[in-house]
Amino acid sequence: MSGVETAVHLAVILLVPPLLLGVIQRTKARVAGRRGAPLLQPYYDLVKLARKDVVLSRTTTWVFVAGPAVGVATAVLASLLVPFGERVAPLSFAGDLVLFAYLFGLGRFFTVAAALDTGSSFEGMGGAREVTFSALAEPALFLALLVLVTLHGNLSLSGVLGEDTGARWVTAVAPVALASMSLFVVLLAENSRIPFDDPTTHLELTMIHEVMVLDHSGPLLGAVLWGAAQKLFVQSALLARILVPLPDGPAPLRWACFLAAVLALGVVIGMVEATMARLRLRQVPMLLIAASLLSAFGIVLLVR
Amino acid sequence: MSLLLLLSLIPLTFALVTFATRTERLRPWLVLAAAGCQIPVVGFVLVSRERFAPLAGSWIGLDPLGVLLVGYLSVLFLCCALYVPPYLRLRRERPNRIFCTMLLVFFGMMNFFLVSQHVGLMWVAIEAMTLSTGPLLYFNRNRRSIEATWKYLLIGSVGIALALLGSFFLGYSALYAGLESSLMLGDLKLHAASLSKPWLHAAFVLLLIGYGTKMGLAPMHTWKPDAYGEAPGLVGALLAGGATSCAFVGVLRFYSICVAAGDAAFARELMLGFGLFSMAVAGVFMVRQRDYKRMLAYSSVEHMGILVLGTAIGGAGLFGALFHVLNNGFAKGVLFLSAANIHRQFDSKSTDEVRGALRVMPASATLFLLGFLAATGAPPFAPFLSEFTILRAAVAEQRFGLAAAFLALLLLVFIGMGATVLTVVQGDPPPGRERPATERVQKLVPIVALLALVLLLGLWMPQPLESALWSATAVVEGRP
Amino acid sequence: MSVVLALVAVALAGASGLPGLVLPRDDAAADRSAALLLGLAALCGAAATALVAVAGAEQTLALPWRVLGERIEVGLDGLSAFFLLPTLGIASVASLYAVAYWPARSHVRSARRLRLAFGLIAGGAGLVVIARHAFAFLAGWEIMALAAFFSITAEDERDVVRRAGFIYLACTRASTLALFGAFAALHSVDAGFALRARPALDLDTSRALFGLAFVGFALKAGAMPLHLWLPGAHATAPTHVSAVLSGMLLKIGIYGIVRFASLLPPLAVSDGVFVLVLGMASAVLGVAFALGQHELKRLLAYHSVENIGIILMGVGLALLGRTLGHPEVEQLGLAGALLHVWNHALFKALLFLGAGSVIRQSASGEIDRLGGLARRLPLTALAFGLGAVAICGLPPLNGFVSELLVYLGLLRASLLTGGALGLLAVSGVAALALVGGLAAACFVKAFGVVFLGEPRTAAAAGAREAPPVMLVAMALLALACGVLGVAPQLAVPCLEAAIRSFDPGLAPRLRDAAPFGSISIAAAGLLVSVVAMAAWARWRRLRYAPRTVTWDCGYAAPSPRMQYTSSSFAAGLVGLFRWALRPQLEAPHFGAGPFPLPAGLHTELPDPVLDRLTLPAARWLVHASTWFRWVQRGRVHSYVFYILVAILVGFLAARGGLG
Amino acid sequence: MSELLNLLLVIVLLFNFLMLGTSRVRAVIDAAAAQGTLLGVAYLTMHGASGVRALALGVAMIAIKGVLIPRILRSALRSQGIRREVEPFVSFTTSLLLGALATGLSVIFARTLPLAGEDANVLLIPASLATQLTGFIVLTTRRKALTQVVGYLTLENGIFIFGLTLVEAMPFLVEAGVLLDVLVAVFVMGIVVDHISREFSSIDSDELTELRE
Repeated sequence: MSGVETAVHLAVILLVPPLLLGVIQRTKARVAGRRGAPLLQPYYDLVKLARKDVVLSRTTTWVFVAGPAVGVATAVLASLLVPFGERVAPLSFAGDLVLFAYLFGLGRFFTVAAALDTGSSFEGMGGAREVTFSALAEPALFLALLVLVTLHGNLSLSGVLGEDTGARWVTAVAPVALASMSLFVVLLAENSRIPFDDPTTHLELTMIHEVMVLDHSGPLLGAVLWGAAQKLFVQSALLARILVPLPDGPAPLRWACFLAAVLALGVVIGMVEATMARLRLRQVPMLLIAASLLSAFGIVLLVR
Repeated sequence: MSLLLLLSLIPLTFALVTFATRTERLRPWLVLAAAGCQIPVVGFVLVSRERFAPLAGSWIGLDPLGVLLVGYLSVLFLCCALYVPPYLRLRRERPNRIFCTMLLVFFGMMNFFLVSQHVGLMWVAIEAMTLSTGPLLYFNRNRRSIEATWKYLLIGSVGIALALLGSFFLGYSALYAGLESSLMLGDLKLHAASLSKPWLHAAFVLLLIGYGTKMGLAPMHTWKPDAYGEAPGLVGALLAGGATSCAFVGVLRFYSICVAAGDAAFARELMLGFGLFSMAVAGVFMVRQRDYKRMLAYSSVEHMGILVLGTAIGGAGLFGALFHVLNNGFAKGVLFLSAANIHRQFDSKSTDEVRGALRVMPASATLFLLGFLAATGAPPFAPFLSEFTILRAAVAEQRFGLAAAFLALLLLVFIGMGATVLTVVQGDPPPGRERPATERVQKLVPIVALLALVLLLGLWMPQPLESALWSATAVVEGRP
Repeated sequence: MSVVLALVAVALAGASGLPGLVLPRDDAAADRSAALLLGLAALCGAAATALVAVAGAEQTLALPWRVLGERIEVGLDGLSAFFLLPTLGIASVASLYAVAYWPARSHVRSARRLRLAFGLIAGGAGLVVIARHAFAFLAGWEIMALAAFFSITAEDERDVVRRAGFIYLACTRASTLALFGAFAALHSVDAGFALRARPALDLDTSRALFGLAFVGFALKAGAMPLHLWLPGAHATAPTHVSAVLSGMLLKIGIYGIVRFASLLPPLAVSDGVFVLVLGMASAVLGVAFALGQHELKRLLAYHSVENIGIILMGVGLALLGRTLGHPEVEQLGLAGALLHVWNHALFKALLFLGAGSVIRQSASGEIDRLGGLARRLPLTALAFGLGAVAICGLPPLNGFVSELLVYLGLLRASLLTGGALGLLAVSGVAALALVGGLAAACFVKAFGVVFLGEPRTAAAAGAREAPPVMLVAMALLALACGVLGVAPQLAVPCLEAAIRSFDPGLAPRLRDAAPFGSISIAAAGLLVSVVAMAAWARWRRLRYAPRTVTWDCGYAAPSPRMQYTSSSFAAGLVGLFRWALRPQLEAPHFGAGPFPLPAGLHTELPDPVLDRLTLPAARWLVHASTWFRWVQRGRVHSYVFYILVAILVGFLAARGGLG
Repeated sequence: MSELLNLLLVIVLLFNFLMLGTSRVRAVIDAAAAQGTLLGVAYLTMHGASGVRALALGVAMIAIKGVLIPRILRSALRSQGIRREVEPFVSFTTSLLLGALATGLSVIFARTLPLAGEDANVLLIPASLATQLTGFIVLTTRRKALTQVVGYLTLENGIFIFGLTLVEAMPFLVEAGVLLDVLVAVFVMGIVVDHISREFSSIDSDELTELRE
């Protein structure tokens, strides 16, 4: 790992995630037969929001501000654990996958707390849904990562997402496929994508993530969107590294390959969003538990 | 040897003097004086105990069991005697001549029992003990106390009668074997091996039931809740700590004959059965017990069960049982005397009317609570050590089922007793009784002394006491 | 030296209530002197722990005290020292808190008694930890247990308190009796009461011994099916006592399990599996039950069950590792369990103290009657928030470190063993992940509903910040949480000393096995971003940002009662665990007709072991025992008849001889 | 010698039946008194020749069991003004049958016992057992407290019969002490019965059931 690559890594996590959102939205529009917003629309939104003033609810405290900020901080920190284009992530140690999951937990804790800080029943409802689904998503995420851990005999993300990923596809296709499916479900659930949530809905009662940030405005709302995009990007990166083994070439090639893979995953997400309908809320847990079971099955296949 | 008779003669003399005394206020102090005079004599006897060891052909003597119990009894009686003057000062409406006299007679008879080395003499002493306690129970002179006295006398006498029959059987077992007929304990143990087994067995059954009635083993315990419930707390303490312990000594003496006869197995099984049954009965009747004095009676039943259980296990178990005699007696003293204070204050024995004692009389209630903890074997109080010793003896003998049953019953008893005790001491006092009582120091000193004894024995056992316990164990089990 | 220090510390702690006995009942000096003595005790204990961590070797001291001919010894090794520190530390912080929380002036009835008992809890627990002989151990154990009983029932005029106290008392006696059995069995092995290793013991005996001891200790620790006393006692005790119960008393149960295991040779695989599975069940069900609670302290109590479960998972791993010969699993499991003992002591005490200050300042512990307290008790809110983050195991606080160690142990175990054991370890990981998610849900609910939003009652609206002493006590704990979270290396010497005394054959190398450095980096990164965030907020002058109402979806008259309540918040998750929790739901009835009647929703979450199993069984037993009462119905005739029957039975029993 | 003893014992047994069959309390007391006297006589016939000590004891026995104790009981009876035992728990006929059964069983059971020398030939052991059982029957079936005292006395008498086999083993003092104890026991019980009748206005002991669970 070189200093340059760490800098690139930081630059990518700070700058690229909105592009992924743009790709997804564009894909959705295209599938629906619309032309869609420009790819860079999320960036425009962020800049616009950053320039606005903040208006706060009278009820709120520092927690309300902490929510979006922690969201960004944890997403960036979590990204440092995942190897993007490099071979080894900037921060890598045995058990870093636990930190990976728990960082998102921390972000969620503060997002939900910020929602409750407003005293609005809608935002409380959104928070309740968020924690309910994420409590189920957490084991699914862990089990999916455990498939990789078992497969590689290594306890760090950089270790399980190393060069031999491709080889593993050959030797243990079924477990890896199962884990990938499971991770994909977790990715959709954690990032409030269809079929779990609809980021474009306009009815508070049906929202999950969006309803929690109703009261955030200006730069705070910008931070929320930015952090959410980063989270999506990091988790997509994780999945992309599993699905698409990096070529054994020079650094620029690897990075390009990685970015292409992530954006391609964005296209897939967009396709899913465009073609699927939202699940009813009470079916969500079923799907998450099913995702856990997929990974568990993968582990059973490996351990036997 | 005649000095031994002094042990019972001192109290009896004082009893005479007390009976002859005309001043009501003097008599309680005479009781205390008797207890005080007894102490140096007991001290001397204990120090030079070898001189008083039972000789062949002598009716009285001080065997190791007697050594243990005589010392214990004098301490217990002293503590109870300390309680007599403040108690009777509160009961000025009652003439106390009979009460004080009989207290001393009772004490004298207990000592006489302990030094007797003749089966018949033991019987005479224990029957006299029973009879002398009748008036003590009837001190309150109301319907309930007369009923209790009646039941106590009748059941006690029937039990004692059976003990007499057992004593005769014991004699007959010698006679049948063609030995020179004798009811001397020494002779019986000497020739134990040649005693007629069937008669010996039958004798032991009857003696165990007879003396067990006095101990209050279930199912012969039926007099106990009534008597302890209606007697003044002081008498309850002496009965539960003194009379029952003497009866237990009786059982041990007959058991030691069985051991000497090489035929202890059946006696052990029998005691095991009675022990467990007593503990179980006590536990069952303690659950939801509203009357806290009756509860103490059942606790006594339980502890008698523990005593015979320990004896049945043998070895360290017997050691524990003997130790438990002391611990139980002192702990019961704490409980009965503090319960008496509470009873006096609230004028009721029922938990329906007695609540929040900690608020009204903090000292007595605290002592009652601590006494409960001590009696149920909470470390570091001494009953813990004795019960634990019995338990580990059971485990060492590989009797795991027995150990488990023992523990389960202890838990049952603790829960049952705890519910009642806590109802009494905790919470708010019933309406009209909230005013804090003035607690007289004289009525607390004896209780504190007893509690201190229980705690002290749990933390540190004097070497002489330990050797006395071991030699008593050895004598009962016929080991040198 | 160290053992003498420890002994002094224990004595100081035990005697901390004594000055109050001679001072007037309402004298605040009594509280201060107790806090001072306990503080001194904690300092002595800390010094002793430090000495052990540096010097390592075990020190024993034979006391001039003999019981039944046995010489009583005390000693201090790594394990003892490791538990001694939180025992005295938490007690001293809680007693500091009590100076303002339970002042003698306003609790004349109970203050003296409570102060005495409180010191005795710490003293008794300290004696347990340093005891090297069964009698001293049991004496300390019972002193601790009974003192805890008296502390729990400080407000014995309340029915619920007496009830909870009695259930506790029954349970603690059951556990003591189980320990009697265990020590009796230990004695039967080699006629010794000393707590020393018995490496030559055969497997069956060891297992039996461990089983007995485990029942006793787990009952005290409150592992899942044996937790029945825990929620009630924690909820009704004075809050600083709850903090000590949860922070320290439960841990003594864990100490017992670890100590007993260390005395025995390696147990069977199934024992480790059993402890691990019990820990998993305890963790998952504990947090699930916590979710459905309405009362802040009861909620915290169920979280103790959960955290004890996590600790037991670590212990189970350590046992498995020792049996299977995987030193890495052993040391990771044990280190995780032990560190979680410290951590849970810190953050749970912090949470309880926070809850206490909420209860004191707003006169209610009902979550749904609170709200908006962060604006009224800002420092308490900060402390409670930190505690909540820590207990959820979230970085950068201490809970994360110990959970990570347990995770690592599980992961290593799954890699090293494979097969059924590997799957078990994997399910352990999943369980821990689920627990993490549920705990976060539960605490975001507790924190959010209590401290955020609008106050739901007038009392909550009028609440003010807690007195400084209480805040200082909380700050101490919060600081410790932070320090252990950012620099867990500080605990390594103590941990390694403890692991060495658990298994002398193991040379622990925790720094290699666990990524403490990286944890520090990550935590530091988070801290930096917190600082950056605060700087940004200041720069943007967010404090002076224009204020308006919360978005109300167009409904013009919102009231605080319309906020999402804790019950509604948890309803989804409780619904998911309906099969295990079996909540009792009183559904709202709106009535027929065009105009709905006033209606309410009421949910109740009865404890499965206590309310559904133990109490009905106890009621049945009481009923059955009253049936026996007819035996003693006052007729002297029947009493004589019983004697006759006894004779017959006696003769029948002795028939062999008679015939 | 043993024929005389047997005759005495048969009479003792007959008094047992009288005690069980009559409803008059006075008659029950008399029967117990007669039994006591007969025991004294039996004692004298067995051991009277062996010395002054035995003679004195025999006389004392007759005096206490045959005269003093019955006198106490009779005076108690007079002061209470009762005459009959009404409605025992078990009817008189049934008690008689029970008594007969007990006697029969005693005789059969005594056969199976290992007895020394001449004891096997005399009725000593069966009579003892039967009398004890009679005492138990009275104790457990009669309502009046006074009758129960007599039951106790009968039990004691039965035990005394057994004691006749063992005179050598019992020192004089002990024997006297036993007698004295029995006397005092009955005396104390008499006092208690007296107090009961004052407190309860009857001596039906099944009224004495206030103390119960």
